[in-house]
Amino acid sequence: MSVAMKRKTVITENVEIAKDIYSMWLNAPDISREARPGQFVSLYCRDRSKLLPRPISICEINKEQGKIRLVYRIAGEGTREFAGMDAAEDMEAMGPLGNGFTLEGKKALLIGGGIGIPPMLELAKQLSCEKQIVLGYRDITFLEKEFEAYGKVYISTEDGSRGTKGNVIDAIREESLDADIIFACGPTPMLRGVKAYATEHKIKAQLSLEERMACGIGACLGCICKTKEVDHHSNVKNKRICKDGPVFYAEEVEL
Amino acid sequence: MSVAMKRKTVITENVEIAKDIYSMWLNAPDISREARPGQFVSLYCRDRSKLLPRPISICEINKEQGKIRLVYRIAGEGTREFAGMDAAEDMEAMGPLGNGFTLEGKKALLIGGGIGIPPMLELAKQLSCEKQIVLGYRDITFLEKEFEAYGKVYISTEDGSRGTKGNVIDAIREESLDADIIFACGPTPMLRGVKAYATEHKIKAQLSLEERMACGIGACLGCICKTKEVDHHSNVKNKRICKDGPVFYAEEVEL
Amino acid sequence: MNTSVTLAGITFKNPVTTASGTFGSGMEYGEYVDLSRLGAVTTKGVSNVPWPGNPTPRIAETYGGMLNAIGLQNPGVDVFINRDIPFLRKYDTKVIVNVVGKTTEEYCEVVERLACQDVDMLEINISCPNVKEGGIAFGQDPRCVFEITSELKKRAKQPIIMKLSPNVADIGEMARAAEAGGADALSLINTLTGMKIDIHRRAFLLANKTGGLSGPAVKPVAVRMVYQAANAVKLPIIGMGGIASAEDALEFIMAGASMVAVGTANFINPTATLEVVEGIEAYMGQYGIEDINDLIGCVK
Amino acid sequence: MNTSVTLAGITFKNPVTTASGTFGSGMEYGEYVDLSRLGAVTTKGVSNVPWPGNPTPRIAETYGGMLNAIGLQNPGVDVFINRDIPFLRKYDTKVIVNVVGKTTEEYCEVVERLACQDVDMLEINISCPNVKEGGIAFGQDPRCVFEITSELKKRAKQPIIMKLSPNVADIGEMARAAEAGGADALSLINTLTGMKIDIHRRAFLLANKTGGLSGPAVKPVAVRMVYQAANAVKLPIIGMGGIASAEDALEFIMAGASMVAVGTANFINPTATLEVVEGIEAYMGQYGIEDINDLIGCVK
Ligand SMILES: Cc1cc2nc3c(=O)[nH]c(=O)nc-3n(C[C@H](O)[C@H](O)[C@H](O)COP(=O)(O)OP(=O)(O)OC[C@H]3O[C@@H](n4cnc5c(N)ncnc54)[C@H](O)[C@@H]3O)c2cc1C
Ligand SMILES: Cc1cc2nc3c(=O)[nH]c(=O)nc-3n(C[C@H](O)[C@H](O)[C@H](O)COP(=O)(O)OP(=O)(O)OC[C@H]3O[C@@H](n4cnc5c(N)ncnc54)[C@H](O)[C@@H]3O)c2cc1C
Ligand SMILES: Cc1cc2nc3c(=O)[nH]c(=O)nc-3n(C[C@H](O)[C@H](O)[C@H](O)COP(=O)(O)O)c2cc1C
Ligand SMILES: Cc1cc2nc3c(=O)[nH]c(=O)nc-3n(C[C@H](O)[C@H](O)[C@H](O)COP(=O)(O)O)c2cc1C
Ligand code: FES
Ligand code: FES
Repeated sequence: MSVAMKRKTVITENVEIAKDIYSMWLNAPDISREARPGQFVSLYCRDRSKLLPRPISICEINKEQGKIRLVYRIAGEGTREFAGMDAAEDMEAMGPLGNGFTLEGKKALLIGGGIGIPPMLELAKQLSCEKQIVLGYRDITFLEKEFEAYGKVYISTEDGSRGTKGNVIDAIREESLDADIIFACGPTPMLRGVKAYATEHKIKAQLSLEERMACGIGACLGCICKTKEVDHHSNVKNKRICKDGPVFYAEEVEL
Repeated sequence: MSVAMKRKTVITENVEIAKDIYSMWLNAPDISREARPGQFVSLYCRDRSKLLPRPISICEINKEQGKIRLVYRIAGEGTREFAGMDAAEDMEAMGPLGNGFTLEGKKALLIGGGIGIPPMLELAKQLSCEKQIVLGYRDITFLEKEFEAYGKVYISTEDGSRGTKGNVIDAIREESLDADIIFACGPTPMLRGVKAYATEHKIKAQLSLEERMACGIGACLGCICKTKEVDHHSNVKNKRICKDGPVFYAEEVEL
Repeated sequence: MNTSVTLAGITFKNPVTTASGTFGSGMEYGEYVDLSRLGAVTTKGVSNVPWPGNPTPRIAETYGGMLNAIGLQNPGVDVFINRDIPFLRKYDTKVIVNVVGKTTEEYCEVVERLACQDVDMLEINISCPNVKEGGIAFGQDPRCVFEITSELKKRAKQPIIMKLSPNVADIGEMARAAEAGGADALSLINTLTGMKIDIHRRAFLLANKTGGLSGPAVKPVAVRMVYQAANAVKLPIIGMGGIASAEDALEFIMAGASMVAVGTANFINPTATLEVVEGIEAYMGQYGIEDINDLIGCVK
Repeated sequence: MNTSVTLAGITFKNPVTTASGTFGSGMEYGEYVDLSRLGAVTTKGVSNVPWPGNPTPRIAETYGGMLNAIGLQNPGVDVFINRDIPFLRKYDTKVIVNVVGKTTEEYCEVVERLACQDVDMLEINISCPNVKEGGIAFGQDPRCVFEITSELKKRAKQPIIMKLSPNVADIGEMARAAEAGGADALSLINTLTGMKIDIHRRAFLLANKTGGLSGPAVKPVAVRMVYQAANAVKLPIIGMGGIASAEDALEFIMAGASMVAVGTANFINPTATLEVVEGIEAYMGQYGIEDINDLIGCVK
């Protein structure tokens, strides 16, 4: 694997697909060549008062065209800057970063919550086994149509406006979904629920975690998660989400 | 006079007219309406790591079209940012600021040195008396053609590649120019020379000064120049270049 | 919705004032902002006699901030009393006068001259890094802070705010010294001492070599110090250092400031003070906060 | 053109190293930069036993800078000796090991363990604001600085660099204390203590409440302190704080630093160290500087 250098990429599309949710395609041949589902890129702001890279998961990879897709929510000033950018503008990006999901299992449950949904799309594309896809939203849904090509899609919304009223676990229980492997990405409370569910049902689960990052490559120790065992690199019970993750087996980590 | 608010203006042209020297036209009706020769505007950088406004003299005013022209040299990061901007992009600007030149005299000597040349252009346009224009450059010349419409143009270059070899005072002495009023803008050593020349020949002189600025409106006391008399505002011998200037009579200030 | 705060018995219509030295005496910015919309105007430092300040360059830009070495140029307390107080009194806002001196006697003189004047509070600047004597020297030694505070307290007719320097190891210690000396309130932070070198000319950018660092760059240090000071003493605190928006101001308030001051941001956005006032109201509306006082020090 | 500098008898091929804690032990950035191009690699702080560090969030972005509260997580000196030193020794660069502890005894233990190891210098971190005991507490009291320096000097086989805290009133006093204690060199600045509040969640952004401010925002403070320290003592100084370019590095060198360290900038630009090395050479070429040593402290 070659090094994930910081590079100039070019935006080929950047559109709002739901309120405050944007879909951006980047022309980034070097990144797309190496990228795997569950990996992420670090995006850099132009406004140099904001120094740190913004980690954004890779949502789709188009190796033929040398492109990657990112789907992101306006969460603060950096993502607001990205949202204001147009096709043909440059975007500085470093990646692909992190380990990505391990493709495995016979019957999979893909669980995405909120802005944890995007990385599930490329995973759904690349995972060849039977797939059930559970998408949890607060209210407004996005990307759900695109998932339908890859498996049966179940939806939960907190306000009950679509699908099951509640969270993804409520949807899974309502539909009594079973699987031999779970892939999940979303807010920590959701991942805690997924971990509990997986443990209860003895299902192997890969969880993609999130943390504030500085270096994005494993050097600063800013983005650790607590692990069950002493970790080889840290010699304490801390793995680096950016380098050793963002994907971990549920039993490895303490949430 | 209305207040020089900070406003969004639109760039209508931004072209390199000599190495590292740019000419920018801004669509800025409110500024152009009020502007007088010798006044300046404060330009704001987009990159928010650079906070302070950049003072740039008004080079031309087109009141009919509601436009102003700025001619600036790439001197650092802020002006480099401006140089990279294109027509139709927004530019935040505050102005017109400062007092400007007082139009007076029967036979005038307009002296511009380096990047002090641009404000002389609008002055040359508005000044109705007889005009002799002396432009001093290091080597590469710019704007000199545009001055020819308004009076006889004399040039000095440090390397002697055009006109008199030496500085503007050398050119004036060489051509034995006389006048009853001098208007000058340029680096402090040049202004010192002009002041000495004016004193020697008992010619009234208006000098446009430069200093590092923060507020640009007279509040921070960052941009003072030493004056001969105790100044009314400061109650010490300090006038504010941004508010009481940038134009001062030679005998008022100590350079 | 109540946005008014009371410090040392003085009630301000809202918790927003100006940082001394960045707003003159309000005259220039009065063209941009209705001064009556501000909780108070805090003036440039004033001394017993006119001060000429430092040579130029006095200003240098830095990453996310700026250095200044104005050197407390001011027209002296007499002109100030005759010109600036009457100007400010035309507005429906409180007036806080920033006081400077080179010796305890000079501070006392200004405070005594102001005792019979129509000003609401005095802010004692013992923390200016740009003057050789006085200023910062007072603000870095707890004994000096205590002594000058008690001397001034004896003479002042208005409540006094001691303005603390961030160039110290333990801001809590300085806050306690001011409290022990009888201060009615604290303000912080003044500027951090900094330096910039022009590598091409191989010379200092400021004629004074060092200057005071201000602006957004210093905000995290300022918020931390306000938090520590608020936890060290019972005095009300005016927080400042890099405030450019209502969000910034609210950080200080939640850290323990009863009021906030907008400084360097005025230079970048002449209506910054007003935007902070309005933004605080908008925040209170958004979260249904009835009383600004409920936010003061709410993060512990 | 000579770019090499000699500090405490150790010669570095150029004056550029990494700021401790921002570069791991060089492994990760080694994929971006040929470590043999650097004057030295300075490692993350290492303690006698493994340290787990602070809870997350450990990172917060600020205007022109960042806060960190890693809490000196490190695998302990044994793993460090077995894994990291051999890794670094594969490169043609000097190795500076940053040492941390909670008590003088812990510092001594690490220094003794490293005495027989193949490392070039030890940098003693008595200035970390993110750990409860030790760290910054040592670095804010001149007596402590003196004592810990002399204790370590007795035990160290390599020259020792005392890393000073900027959270002090008088950096010169700390520099003199370290010199009196026998330090071979100084490094500064460590981070300024800062805080950030999330006004929407009404909570601290960092689990540790406070963190260390670094990055371009702090550069003016760092340059000033390097200048003051260089004028207070005869020791060579490694300057750092916000260096992101050769221009930045040259400011420190002209202020009196014999070496410079690149920290936070690595996170924004993984090849920053190399660009600083090359940019210094370009500057020397442009101005016809034959020897980098002619630039050290040239602005007075
Ligand atoms: C591995 C990973 C993958 C991610 N994938 C996506 C994605 O596909 N789509 C998406 O919309 N978001 C994703 N996020 C979250 C995204 O990184 C943040 O929303 C974004 O950084 C916010 O930046 P901002 O400038 O808008 O917000 P601000 O709050 O202004 O940012 C301030 C600082 O905090 C950091 N920060 C703020 N929120 C987060 C967060 N939730 N996680 C990590 N850092 C944060 C920023 O990076 C920045 O350094 C991902 C996060 C991680 C760690
Ligand atoms: C009244 C006035 C009128 C001016 N008119 C013109 C003009 O018409 N054309 C032109 O090219 N230049 C003009 N200048 C100079 C111009 O302001 C500076 O070249 C410009 O600010 C440099 O900004 P920078 O970001 O490129 O440089 P940097 O060096 O990166 O700027 C850093 C800081 O220093 C300030 N600064 C740097 N050089 C100067 C300077 N010479 N004078 C004042 N501040 C400076 C900047 O404003 C900024 O705050 C004028 C200056 C003044 C005071
Ligand atoms: C140009 C300038 C002049 C200042 N003059 C004074 C002063 O006269 N008295 C004083 O107490 N503080 C003075 N200060 C400090 C400010 O009041 C304030 O404490 C500091 O700048 C931090 O706030 P800010 O980051 O919002 O500017 C001055 C600051 C600046 C930038
Ligand atoms: C994430 C991070 C971790 C750090 N860890 C250490 C450390 O272990 N030991 C130490 O002495 N300094 C540590 N520092 C301080 C840096 O070495 C440096 O002194 C400081 O960040 C200023 O330089 P900069 O602005 O270039 O980053 C750390 C800084 C950061 C940002
Ligand atoms: S962000 Fe630096 S180790 Fe993960
Ligand atoms: S720039 Fe503030 S007074 Fe002139």
